[in-house]
Amino acid sequence: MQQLSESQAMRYARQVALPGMDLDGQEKLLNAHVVIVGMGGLGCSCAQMLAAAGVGHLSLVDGDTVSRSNLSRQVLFNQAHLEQLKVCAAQTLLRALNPDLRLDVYDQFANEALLAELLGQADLLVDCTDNRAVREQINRTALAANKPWVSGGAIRMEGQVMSFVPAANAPCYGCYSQLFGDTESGCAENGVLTPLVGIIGSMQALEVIKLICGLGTIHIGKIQHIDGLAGQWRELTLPKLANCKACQPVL
Amino acid sequence: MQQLSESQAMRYARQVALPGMDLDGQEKLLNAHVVIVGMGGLGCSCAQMLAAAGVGHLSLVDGDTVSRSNLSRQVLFNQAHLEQLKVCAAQTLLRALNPDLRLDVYDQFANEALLAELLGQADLLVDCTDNRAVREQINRTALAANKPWVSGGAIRMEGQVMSFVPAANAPCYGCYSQLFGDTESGCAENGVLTPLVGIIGSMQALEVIKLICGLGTIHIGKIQHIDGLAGQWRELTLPKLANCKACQPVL
Amino acid sequence: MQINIRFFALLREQLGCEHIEFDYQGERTIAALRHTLAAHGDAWLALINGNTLAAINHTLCQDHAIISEGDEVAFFPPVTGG
Amino acid sequence: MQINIRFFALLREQLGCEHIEFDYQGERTIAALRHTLAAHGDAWLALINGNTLAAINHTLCQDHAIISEGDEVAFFPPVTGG
Repeated sequence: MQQLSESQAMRYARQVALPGMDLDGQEKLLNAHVVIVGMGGLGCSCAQMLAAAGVGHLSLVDGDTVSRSNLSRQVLFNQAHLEQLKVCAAQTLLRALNPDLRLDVYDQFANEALLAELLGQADLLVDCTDNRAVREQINRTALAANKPWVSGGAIRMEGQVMSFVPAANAPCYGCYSQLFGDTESGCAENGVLTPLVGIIGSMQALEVIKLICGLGTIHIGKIQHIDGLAGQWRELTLPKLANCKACQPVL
Repeated sequence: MQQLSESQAMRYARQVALPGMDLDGQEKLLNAHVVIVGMGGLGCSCAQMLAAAGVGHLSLVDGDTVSRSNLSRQVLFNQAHLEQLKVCAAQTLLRALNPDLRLDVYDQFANEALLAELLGQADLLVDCTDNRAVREQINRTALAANKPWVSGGAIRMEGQVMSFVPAANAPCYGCYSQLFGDTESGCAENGVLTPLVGIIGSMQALEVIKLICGLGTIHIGKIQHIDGLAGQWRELTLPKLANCKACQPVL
Repeated sequence: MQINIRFFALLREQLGCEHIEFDYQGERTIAALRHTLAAHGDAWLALINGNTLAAINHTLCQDHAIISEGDEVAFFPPVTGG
Repeated sequence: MQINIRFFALLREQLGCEHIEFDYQGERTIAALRHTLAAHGDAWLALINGNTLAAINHTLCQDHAIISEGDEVAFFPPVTGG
């Protein structure tokens, strides 16, 4: 277990000062390993917050390259990164933000083997992907590995965050995705307003830090949903589905 | 009035695709001038989102320099910027994010003369400061100039956003600040959890973009408050105070 | 049966409608309510295309869920982007 | 008079209390309620130090505001940092 250096303690003074956080909490962050799947808008904002906050080890997974239309919301990239792999481009700014950060990058799209390998080593996973198929894979892998994950979504002027934790009474992503159809709608067709990815990516980082440090409350089966046009949040309850194909053991 | 170039239209394709936004909305952003007062945690996150989203002209106001304990949450700065003026350090990343951005910097703390001069030229102001005295000055100046402003706050594990717009029935910051005492509590004594400044700074950017583009609804007299430990949002109503010293004309 | 229906986000914009208070006489399931609403016009077909979530009193539910007097029923699109 | 009191954020942590349902018999102003609660112990003095906001049914209010049967009264610290 790595301990905070004196200069790290100074750097993180504003977090260490929080009741319930303290040096112990900051050291938990330093020793934590978080997997971020998807380095689009949510991934950039979430990784930036986690690196700044002092998470010690991030693994980034994305096979995509930077294109011009990414630049209006994926804040780790700029014009000089066009055509580069996102996970490579992201390293420059993240290392500048936190020189002590251990950064592993996987320049491929997530698959179940990779997710299982990473979740076996890591403390938790952040879902910053833009599609349901990968989320179903993450869900299965996280259920099997008994690890928590924090899922975010942002599209149009809407966004939401939900945390999935290993607990008998907790719903899983399958309990959610079975409530709607298969039609994918991504940001390319639907667009997204830039600040939404900052809001949701940062909300995901907040939940990750709370999970790592055991801070505050993670409300099981709650979805925080923002309707950006109205500027209003709503908390929704996601019940555990009695017949969920993903989380109900077949007897 | 500046028009979007072809390469700008490509860059902002995901926002232009939004119903109600379109090329017109993106051009309003390009021609907008926004003043950001305070380049701490909120200012860094908000400026980053506004620059990425395509706001054409930002004026940054802050007399402070970068110190080590800022680095854990003020995401435009890194170790190489220690001791530099924040408004100068902020330029590098903001220009990289958006090479077309016009950026004016004021390396001084806000005062009423400067605020009046800037609000005379600008479309609106974002309050990313950390104290009540400056907010009272911004309030007086904005009321006199008849300009909207978006106020944000983040401390400990809490944050809030409120928009003040020129309207007869709208409360002002004085209607809020008269409800509590004078004891200041800043981040230095109280600490702040990193993602809170990302969440609130991005929420401010969302409100700014809505105000500039005339998108969605700005709810007059509403405060969005996040209790980060619980991970829950609450909307509060701020009534117009009948006897507010700031916004009630003396008859 | 008096119910309170709310539409959120993109759905609210598409329908041009935020809120209906409604004396509903149909079968008391979400599925039946979706079909009643879908008859209001083309935009309203979104409620039966399989891509709109429903919640009763802030709890997400399946199409066979039962609506009771005074319930708030909310509809919104799933958030899938990133 | 039955009222429902909620404490938020830092205040909730300091009091170790999120929620009280309370049969309140005192004078029906926020000021009087603050004084009644402040008698619960040292941490509760935060309610009368001038730095706690109050809201009745989600609307911020002054100390002379009147509480009615069934109201939700919420207390929280102002958010001043940045």
